[in-house]
Amino acid sequence: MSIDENKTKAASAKGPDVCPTKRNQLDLATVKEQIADTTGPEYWRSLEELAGTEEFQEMMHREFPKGASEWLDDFSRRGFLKTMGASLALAGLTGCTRMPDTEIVPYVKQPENVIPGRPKFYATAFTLGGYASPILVESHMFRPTKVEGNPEHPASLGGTDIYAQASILDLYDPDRAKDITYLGDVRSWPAFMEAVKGPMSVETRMAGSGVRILTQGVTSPTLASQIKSYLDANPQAKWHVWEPVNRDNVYEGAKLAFGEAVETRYDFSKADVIVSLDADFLYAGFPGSTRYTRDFAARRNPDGNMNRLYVIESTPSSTGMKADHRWPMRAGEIEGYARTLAAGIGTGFAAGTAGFNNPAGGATKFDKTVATDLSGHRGSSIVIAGDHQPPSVHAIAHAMNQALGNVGQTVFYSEPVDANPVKRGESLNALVDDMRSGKVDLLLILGGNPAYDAPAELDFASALKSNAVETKVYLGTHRNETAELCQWHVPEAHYLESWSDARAYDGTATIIQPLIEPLYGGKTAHEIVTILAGQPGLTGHDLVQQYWQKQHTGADFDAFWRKSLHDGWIEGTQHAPKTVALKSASFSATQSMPASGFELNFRRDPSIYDGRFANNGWLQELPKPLTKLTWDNPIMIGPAMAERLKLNFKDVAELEFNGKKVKGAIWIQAGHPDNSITVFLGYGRTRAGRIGTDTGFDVYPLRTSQAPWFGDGAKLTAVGGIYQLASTQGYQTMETPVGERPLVMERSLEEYKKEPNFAKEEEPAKDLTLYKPQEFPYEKEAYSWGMAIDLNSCVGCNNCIVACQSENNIAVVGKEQTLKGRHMHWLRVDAYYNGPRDNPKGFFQPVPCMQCENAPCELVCPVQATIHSSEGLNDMVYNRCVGTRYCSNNCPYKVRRFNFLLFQDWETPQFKLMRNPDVTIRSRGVMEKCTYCVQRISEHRIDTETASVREGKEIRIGEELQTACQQSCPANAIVFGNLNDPNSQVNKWKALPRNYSMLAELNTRPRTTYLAEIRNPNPELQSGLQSKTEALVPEAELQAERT
Amino acid sequence: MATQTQIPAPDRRVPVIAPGHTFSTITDKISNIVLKRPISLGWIFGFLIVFSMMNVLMMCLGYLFVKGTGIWGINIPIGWGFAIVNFVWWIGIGHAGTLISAILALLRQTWRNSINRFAEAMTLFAVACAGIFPLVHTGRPWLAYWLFPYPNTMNYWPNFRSPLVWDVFAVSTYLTISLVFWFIGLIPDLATLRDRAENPLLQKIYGLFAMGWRGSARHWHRYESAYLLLAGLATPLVLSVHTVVSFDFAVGIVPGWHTTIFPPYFVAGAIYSGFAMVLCLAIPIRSIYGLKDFITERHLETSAKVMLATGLIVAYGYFMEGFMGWYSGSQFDSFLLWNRFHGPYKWCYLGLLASNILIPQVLWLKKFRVSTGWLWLISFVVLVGMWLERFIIVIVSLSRDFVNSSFGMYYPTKWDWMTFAGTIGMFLTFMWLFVRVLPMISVFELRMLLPEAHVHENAAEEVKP
Amino acid sequence: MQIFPRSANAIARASLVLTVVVVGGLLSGLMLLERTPYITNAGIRKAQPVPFSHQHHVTGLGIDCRYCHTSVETSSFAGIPPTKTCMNCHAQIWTNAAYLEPVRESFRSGRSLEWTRVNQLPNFVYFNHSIHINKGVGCNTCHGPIDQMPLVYQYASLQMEFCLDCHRNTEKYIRPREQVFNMRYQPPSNDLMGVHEVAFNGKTYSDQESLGKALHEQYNVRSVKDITSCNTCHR
Amino acid sequence: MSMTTSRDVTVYESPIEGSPSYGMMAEFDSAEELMAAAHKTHDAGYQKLDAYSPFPIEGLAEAIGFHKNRVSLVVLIGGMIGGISALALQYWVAVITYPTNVGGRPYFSWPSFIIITFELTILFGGLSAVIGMLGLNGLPMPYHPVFNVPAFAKATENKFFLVVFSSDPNYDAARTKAFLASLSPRMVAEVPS
Repeated sequence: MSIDENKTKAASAKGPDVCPTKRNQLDLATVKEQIADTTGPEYWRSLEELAGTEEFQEMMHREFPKGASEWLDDFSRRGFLKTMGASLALAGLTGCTRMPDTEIVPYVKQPENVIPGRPKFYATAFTLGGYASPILVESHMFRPTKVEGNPEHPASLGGTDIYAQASILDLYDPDRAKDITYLGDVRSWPAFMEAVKGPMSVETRMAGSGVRILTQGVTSPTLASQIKSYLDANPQAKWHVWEPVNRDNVYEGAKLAFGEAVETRYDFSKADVIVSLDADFLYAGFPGSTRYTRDFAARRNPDGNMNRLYVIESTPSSTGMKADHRWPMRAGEIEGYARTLAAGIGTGFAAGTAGFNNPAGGATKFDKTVATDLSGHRGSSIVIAGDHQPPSVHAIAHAMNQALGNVGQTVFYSEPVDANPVKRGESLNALVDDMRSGKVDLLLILGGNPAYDAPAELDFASALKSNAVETKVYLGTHRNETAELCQWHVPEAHYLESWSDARAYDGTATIIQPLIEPLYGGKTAHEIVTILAGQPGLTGHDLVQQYWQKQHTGADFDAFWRKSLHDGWIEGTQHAPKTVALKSASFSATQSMPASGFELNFRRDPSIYDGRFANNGWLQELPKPLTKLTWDNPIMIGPAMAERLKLNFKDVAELEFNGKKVKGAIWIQAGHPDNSITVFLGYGRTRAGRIGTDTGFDVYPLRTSQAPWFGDGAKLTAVGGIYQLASTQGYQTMETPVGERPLVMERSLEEYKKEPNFAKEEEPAKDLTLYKPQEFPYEKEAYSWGMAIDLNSCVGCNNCIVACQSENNIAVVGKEQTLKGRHMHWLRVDAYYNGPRDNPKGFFQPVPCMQCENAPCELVCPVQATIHSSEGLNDMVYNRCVGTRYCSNNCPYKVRRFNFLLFQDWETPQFKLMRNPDVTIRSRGVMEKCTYCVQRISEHRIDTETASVREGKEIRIGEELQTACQQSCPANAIVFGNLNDPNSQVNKWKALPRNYSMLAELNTRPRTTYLAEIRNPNPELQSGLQSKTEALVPEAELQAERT
Repeated sequence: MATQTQIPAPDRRVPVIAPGHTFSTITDKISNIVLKRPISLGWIFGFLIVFSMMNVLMMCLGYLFVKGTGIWGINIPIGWGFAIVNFVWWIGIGHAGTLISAILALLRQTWRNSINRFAEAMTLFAVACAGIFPLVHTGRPWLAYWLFPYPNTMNYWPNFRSPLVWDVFAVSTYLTISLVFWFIGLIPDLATLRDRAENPLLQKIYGLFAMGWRGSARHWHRYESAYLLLAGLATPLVLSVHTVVSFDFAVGIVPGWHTTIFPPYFVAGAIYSGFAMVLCLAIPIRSIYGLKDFITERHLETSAKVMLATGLIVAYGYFMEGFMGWYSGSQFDSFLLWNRFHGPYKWCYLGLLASNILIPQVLWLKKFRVSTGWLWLISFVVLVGMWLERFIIVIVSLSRDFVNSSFGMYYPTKWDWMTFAGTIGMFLTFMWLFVRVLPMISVFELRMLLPEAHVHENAAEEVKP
Repeated sequence: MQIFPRSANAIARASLVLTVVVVGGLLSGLMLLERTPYITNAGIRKAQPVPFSHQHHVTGLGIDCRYCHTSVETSSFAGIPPTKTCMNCHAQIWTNAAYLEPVRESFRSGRSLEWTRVNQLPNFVYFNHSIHINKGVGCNTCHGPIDQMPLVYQYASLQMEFCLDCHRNTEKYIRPREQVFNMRYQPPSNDLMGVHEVAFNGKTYSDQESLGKALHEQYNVRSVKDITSCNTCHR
Repeated sequence: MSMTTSRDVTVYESPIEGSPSYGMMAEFDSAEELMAAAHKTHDAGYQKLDAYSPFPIEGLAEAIGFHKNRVSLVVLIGGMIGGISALALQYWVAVITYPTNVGGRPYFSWPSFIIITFELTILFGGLSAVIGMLGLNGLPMPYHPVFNVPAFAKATENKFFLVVFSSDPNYDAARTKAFLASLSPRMVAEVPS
């Protein structure tokens, strides 16, 4: 595999702009030499052999301290002499740095249809909470390097979510468990099978009464059927399911409404009016969010039939920021509102008992108008309830959708996608009871991390630690909190290493195929269960194929199998909509109305979900959509409340709930409901790995099955002191004391209709220059590249950031450096708030390099390291850069990023495998920035040029060329293309009246322009939002001075 | 005959140097400092201090090369920190010398004869300190030679549109010219030292650098025209250097940088700080080495007046910035103004106004101009103020530019401070050595200040029989 | 008093001149060094596990480049033949030549031959074989008389100026695509040595000038300022 | 050597009999006297003579018949070379050898090129002034016959000297010595070469 020239580029490290490889130490280059000569599976066997060797162990377990930033200060690791050596070696004239000889290692027998140096794509699926995100994975010579959405698949249509994008980093995570261990000692796979065979045989005699299987949410038909068949054989055995971020409320709500658990699925493309009751359906983690975002965004076109979104929410979310009308409301009050609303549209409901506090002045006014709006759009509206709202709210939502005749139009019901839709809380509860009462002899924990994230009152960890359970087997990718408490830990294979299958939110099944042999010989749940079923030796591939063989009715299974693999989904597996009848019309209120104290909300973390991604540097450093915080979870409260409690940003406060206490840092979030606190799950891990351990604070101790999502009676007290929170955004309002800056242009729909080109700023005339205006005839070129970003579609999902990071080998710098303002994201999504601080309007603005035609950065670079290409790209030549940072100073958009220290990890071999071989890896002291993914442009150009020469006719690059951000965008908010092609999408967009360039008055003439944001507020309710009474707290100032 | 020999010095005001001096007394007094005066404990002690400070600098640079510029407080948006602030500050200080020796020479300001020598020395050392920063502030200093146009295998060249390249040429030119200017001035005095030194080694050393100067009339003739031409060339040069430095900012589009007033007010500021530094050095030196006869109160007072004048120009500069902020109507500029008075760095700006504009106004009063204590204090305050000015221009402007989301803050690290202190150490180290090994006042130019140095036109006839 | 001897004058002046000479010499020395094989590796043969002779295989046996370098027309990377390719023939001929033992060993054991890379570019340069081949840049334009090389060495300096020289005057170098793999190809010439014509598209050309133009037309080679833009080679 | 207290001239014998003499040196106390003496000597028809003083004296060079010096010409040429080559280099780089699109600025962005042109003009001009001056003065010349006269050490402090070179057609050791002595110098000495 190492004959790929390009890859050696990425992997090896030499030449002026790179850091030296350790010659003395075994690095990947050497590993390759030793293993490259074998092909396919053999290759990896030899890796395992190699893994035995001492220096390989040393390399794999090379100590590097927690927290990316600290790597950089660790002298022992990036040794003084070595770095000096670098400087010296590079100190000569460039030409004078001699290149050491390197090897080229060809195959012995070249595998079929492999062209060295050309990537291939394979379809597979990433799962979160069981739900599959269908994806295509780019593979460079058998190394998966990039995740893309699967354009064919109804659940993706080319879009992805941040978790899928970042999962590639998990595959190469050097902290992954590498050996099967028994009480910490390394064991072999056969040894493990031996060890469990004993207890198994006993159990099978007792019909498996002592066997418990604990899984996460499972949608894999194969795995489900495996487990089920085992349970059929051993009726006494039990299958428990636990997901900390679960959809119990959804299924319970459905039961409440229809008497059976059904999956609810929405079609936002047909919805004119949408009412979200605390549902963040536009952000990753909400099943179907990718598809929902696509459909929702498509309906935000102000020139078409634009939809209207009402959001009533207890925690500011990106969905709320996109709303036309948004009301912050304590979670507990939302049911009351829902009832009133339901009453309003005549579902025979009694209006909400206790009056919820109502920002828009007068309950009557605002819920009546919403009700009228809904009733006005029968069959073309959606009422959607959030996962963390109690079942009754879901039931009410169902009732409303029924009453509005949306069912079958915009709302569909179907079989649960989850293979075992038991109530997670209860299921785990039952298991813990059994464990304590000694009923459990063999516990198989297949994935998940219950020891960390189980409800506090169950105290799962202690139950697991106690010897009540004889044999505890944990299958997991990391040696985490749970693994520590089980005797057996079997490394779990990453999904990119395994055969399996999974269902998307609509039930469509995808076959998960491996792109690489397990790096550390990981095993899948399938393989573990085969041992139970007494059929060891069956590979995941066999199992999956056998299962679908059974399902497949038609002839020619091979064709079916190959097609399914190729397409990434299996024909006709989508769950058919089923009709369900509403049982009753009134549901007892579950939540009592707010009592004393504050309301406490638990939310999944926008970046690291329930904590499972804690060791993923990309996600840790991904600015959370609203706060732009990285590496930490705050205690989030509203401005008014902060004022009353005299709390300020970064103040350390103690949070008390159910008698348990935790300490955390305060973040004041504009638009957060009053008397309410939000905390985020997933932080404070104790055994996450070198990245994730000891970041933020753990709130699981406060979380019980009684109040999994919110509860009353929380206390918040300042304990003094400050804890630094690393936010990547300086200033979260466009307001300045001397007026608002025209960064994001926004109008209401009717204002837009009156004055469509309101956003245009007049650019200075072209000949307004000291020079004889010299035109660079871009229009005469075959291509001139440009980009347009539709602020109306953008939902701030952060996908583009992670996609860009993955595509362009962007480094993770760690909290310390982020605090200093040195994060490296080439593309950032700015979040601005405008208007009253208690309920402001929110704006998202993705900012890549503007590729200005009159680029201020180029003018000042002393060495011409950044200059214009003939096609209007603002090229950045890393190997020419001497690092004066002048360009960044002179960039009005501040999109340039600088390697202040050696941010790239040059030594961890896994990362060398992961990197995109087509993009130079930047060394210390080099400026970098967005280049419109010029590597993709080049490759497409070379292919088309070659083709045109061969076929003797001109072939041009078309819309198939997409930048990484554009490709991953679920909202289709980014369009990139050829400005010289009159039919290109980007030209169409730039022709729109609401197209404008940021800071046009500076005459930089950006190639990246924006489509202004248009809101569609209900004319009856204008007052609620349009008022710009009191400006926001300039957050940056507060943060700035508080260090 | 006696009557005609009473030819008054061309300058009819108070004589520049105290009366009662002859060629030999002047020569003795100054050359003895170098040749005869024993090295005092104080000198050694002071030297140890400043020398160790200089080594701090070396340490900082070593660590910088190993780790990268990340050891400083810089970030995005504030890509330039102390390095550039110090660079501009030192370059500014480096203006007094050449100004005094060149411009005042052209203006026939004979009083400059007693201070030009060490003012020039100071210039050299200041520029040397300044020169360090443009090199080491780069991310990859070992490639900084790419800023020079040399025949390279890449067929690729510097960007002559970039102010940084202009800097390279301007600063290196300034350094070279100042150096030769200073050296030319030294030649006759080196000859004096050569002829007065007893130690044969010293004789050889001084003799080597004196290049065999023997005071021939022909030589003096060429010497003077060369000196005059150099002065003529150095005058536009000294004005251009800080103009070019100001282009680093004026060419940029950052609010607070992008302004046409920078060149004049940078130059004025440079002279301002330059004279402040001259006074800070002259006042102690003249008392320590008993040179009050040569560096008289008149020198101090005149320098004080120059400071006052340039200070007012600088004040005008600040005022115009403010005015344009308001008058331009550009909201970015008016926010800049607001930010300076109310932003997180407001104390720097207020401090700047105080120390550069308010306090120096006392120089209107003679009392302060002639009291060495006060004068030294004020000069020091001005030096601080001018450093703050560069801090405001470089850092505060960058911290709040166009896009609100990218506002940032700059917190200097210990390395920032140590590097700054280190350059001061280096500067003083050079100064320390200079006063011991070279005549810190131009001897032959002082001789010319004596009445008997001026030959009566018709002297020839006088002695005819 | 006289401090220096008479000779001092001569010495003084000489030393000044010398300083200038030495400094100048050093600088220009560096410039030259940059261009020597010591730095560029041009013309340096590197030890290989098997003394493979292109001369023998190409000139002697007339094997086409693409027989071994299979992906040269389709990929950035020309491709290094797997041992299998060698064995295609060497299973029959020279089956017990000692110096071929490594090849047979490799085939038996499945362990790759490890060749030493000869033409090596810095890792920030993205060279793509396919586009050059398809636009009519001959193998030996960069690789030199490879068909004459018993042991392969790097022909050109492969420094930026070398690449630029061609990217700035492509018409001086390109040839008809069917001639790309022709190691004996002579560009058209018309001089004292006589007329040498090259046929292309039914026309014959006797000077590279006009041939180059015609090829430019045909292969629509991008303009100089296009292919001297940085991102052509650097990303 | 014998010194006298009074102002009457001390006359030294040439140190070594018959050794080739470089010239005859007279020492004076003041610039005035030197100036006068210089005038007289020149009027007396001596062409090859030189005067030495611890500081430049206005008109002294003219007095010994030295009028024009070419330093300024050298500077002019140097400056022009500097300026032209600077502009040429920038033009060649920006327009001819590798024209690049830098922020949409024209290839020949002459306003930007002024600065370096100016700087190099100054640099070359300044350097040629120094080199020109030293070169024309024939410096460095650590060894020079005049240094052989011990009293000449004062030439860089407070004494003034006049030397008539032996290369002068009218030079005659005895007569010249007498003539110089007539100018009431502090002393007259023969300068051994």
